[in-house]
Amino acid sequence: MNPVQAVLFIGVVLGLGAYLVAVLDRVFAGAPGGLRSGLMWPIRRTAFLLVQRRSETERPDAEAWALAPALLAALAAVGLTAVPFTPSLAVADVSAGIVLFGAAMIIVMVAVFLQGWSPNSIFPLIAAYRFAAMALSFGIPFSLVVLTTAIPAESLSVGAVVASQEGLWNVVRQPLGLPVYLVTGAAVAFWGPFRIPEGTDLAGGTALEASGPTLAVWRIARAGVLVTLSVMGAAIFLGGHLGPVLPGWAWTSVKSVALLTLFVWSGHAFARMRVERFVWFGWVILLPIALVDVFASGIVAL
Amino acid sequence: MIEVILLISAAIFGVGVYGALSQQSFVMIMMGLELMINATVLAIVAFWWGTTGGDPRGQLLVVVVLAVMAIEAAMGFALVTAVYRVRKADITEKLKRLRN
Amino acid sequence: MGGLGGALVVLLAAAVAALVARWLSTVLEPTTLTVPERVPFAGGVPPEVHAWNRYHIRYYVMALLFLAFDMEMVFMYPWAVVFVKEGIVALVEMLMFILILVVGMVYTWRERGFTWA
Amino acid sequence: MSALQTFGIVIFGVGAVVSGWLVFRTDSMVRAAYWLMASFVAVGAILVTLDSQFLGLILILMMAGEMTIMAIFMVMFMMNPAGLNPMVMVHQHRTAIAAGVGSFLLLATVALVADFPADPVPLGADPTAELGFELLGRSMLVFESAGVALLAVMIGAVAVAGKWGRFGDADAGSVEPELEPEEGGS
Repeated sequence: MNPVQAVLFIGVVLGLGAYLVAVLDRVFAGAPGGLRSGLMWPIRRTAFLLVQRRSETERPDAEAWALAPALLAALAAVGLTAVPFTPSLAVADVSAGIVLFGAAMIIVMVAVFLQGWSPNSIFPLIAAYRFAAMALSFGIPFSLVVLTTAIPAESLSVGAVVASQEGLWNVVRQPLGLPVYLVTGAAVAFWGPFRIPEGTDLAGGTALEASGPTLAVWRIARAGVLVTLSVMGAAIFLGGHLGPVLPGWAWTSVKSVALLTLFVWSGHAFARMRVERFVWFGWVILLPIALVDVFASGIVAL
Repeated sequence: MIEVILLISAAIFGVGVYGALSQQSFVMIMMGLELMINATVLAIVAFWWGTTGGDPRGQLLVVVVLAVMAIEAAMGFALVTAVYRVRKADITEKLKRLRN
Repeated sequence: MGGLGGALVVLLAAAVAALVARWLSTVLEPTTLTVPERVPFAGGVPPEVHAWNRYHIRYYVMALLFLAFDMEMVFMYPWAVVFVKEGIVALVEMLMFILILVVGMVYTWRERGFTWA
Repeated sequence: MSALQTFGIVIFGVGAVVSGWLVFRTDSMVRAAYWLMASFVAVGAILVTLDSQFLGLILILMMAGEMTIMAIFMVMFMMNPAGLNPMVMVHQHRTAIAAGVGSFLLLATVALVADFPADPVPLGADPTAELGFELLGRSMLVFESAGVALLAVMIGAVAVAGKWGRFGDADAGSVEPELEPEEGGS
């Protein structure tokens, strides 16, 4: 795949995915107008944000503020490059694809921290400190469950991980993996019960002072992170493009949309968690579960 | 090619030495140390890539250096916190006297 | 380099696209905000000081633990690749390594490291 | 080594040096931490170019967490973490510059003068798997000692930095230093 095709492909996947996230979010929220108004909602919202007057704070860290949404979008895009959509359709199915994805998802912490730090406003700043606490708690369990899928594949390449699931998907072979992945994944995208840095108790948190096109980019990038997490989760736990009858890309899409729906639904099904409780939850609950997952999957793989 | 990489590594190391010696704030001194470790990692990988025929012990050395960096950072921050808590000092000049 | 070159191109393209969107909005509609409009939101009360101030990060003990615990990932990735070939030896060695680290985690937990200090 | 790779190494190398330099030129502590991270990311990119994809990416992965922690510790300790009032917090500046330039010249001379054996990484090798075999075989002791060292650091760091000690609060009897640095010792 040449670079231009790669950029267009990733852009289209992220764009469609972000649109879907917005529609699903609207529908699950039970907004008036049902599905029809839901389908128009992302377009209206983006159009509104594009013409909205931009606000600025007093003496912000302007460069970092401009960089943060761009960084988040870039991370969502680069995480997606590691995933093969069909056996041959991947931008960068490299030999250390899982590490590439893990690094992209951990650096989300930097993007969110900068977004909260740079407006020089107190609520976004507290949100940034909160997200740092969250990210330091979910980082290790998240990386561990993703890494565990490499054990049966004997390779860190996502293509090899998908190929190793021929016959039996990892969701069966590593039953603890997918639940932990979903929980920590929602936390990576600070979505659902882990909407801690953008909670209403902080009047919007990291996105509080953002407005106009910047806010649009930030929201789309955040939905993009969710899309990347879904596609990756489908590839490493649900067998990616493997499946009968339908072509590979169709299976990838179906599985990814299923995970995406689960992620978005969690935002309306669970109450938001407090951050100090999340720190305890991450270290004392998620980390041991992830470690048990590693060794149990190892014994199964032997 | 390896000469170019070693030159880059030497430049990073020089900046790190400057930072570690010139800064007053404890955390900034640690940043200088981390830059020196950064240069070390680059040099080790350059040697591993160019002169050892891919001996895995070269990579092992990088991993050990990374562990040393983590240890340095964790212990450094812990000591800075303890010093700050007891003496309310965050720069080296306030610690002329180490005994109470 | 191969595939990672493609990843780098995608990374740069996404970042540049987002930055261009922002730059276009400032060029197409330059706004000059008055001073009261630039005051950051603080729940209705005008803030008296800059938000950037010394701040007690109350989870710092956990952050120190993360620094040391995160190193385990570096060892674990190569371990996962060779696990099936090495078999039981790999399992026992990594179990030992992890159990050593888990002692540190439990110690921090008992020292109330995961609470707000 | 293709021309593109050489180009990449030079670009990322210059990036690593310049961002490393900017760490000490910026007033904002958060920017300093993230400039340092940029330096590490550039070095990680060079590592990827040098056939060690895994080490390069893991360096980048590790540094994201470490530098954020550095930034938040900066915020805890500095009166002015954002550098709103520019300030120079340096001592022995000339000595430091001389030492920095000196160590660069020394290392650069070694790099240019010494004659390194040319024995490149064989094509088609899988360095990650080789590292794994090394860790579990010959160098098992290194691996397990690293575990013990990390455990010691965890316990040490928590014991030293924790707020609650076994013998009362950690800041009991703490002393404010004089406003002016003292002359001499006691």
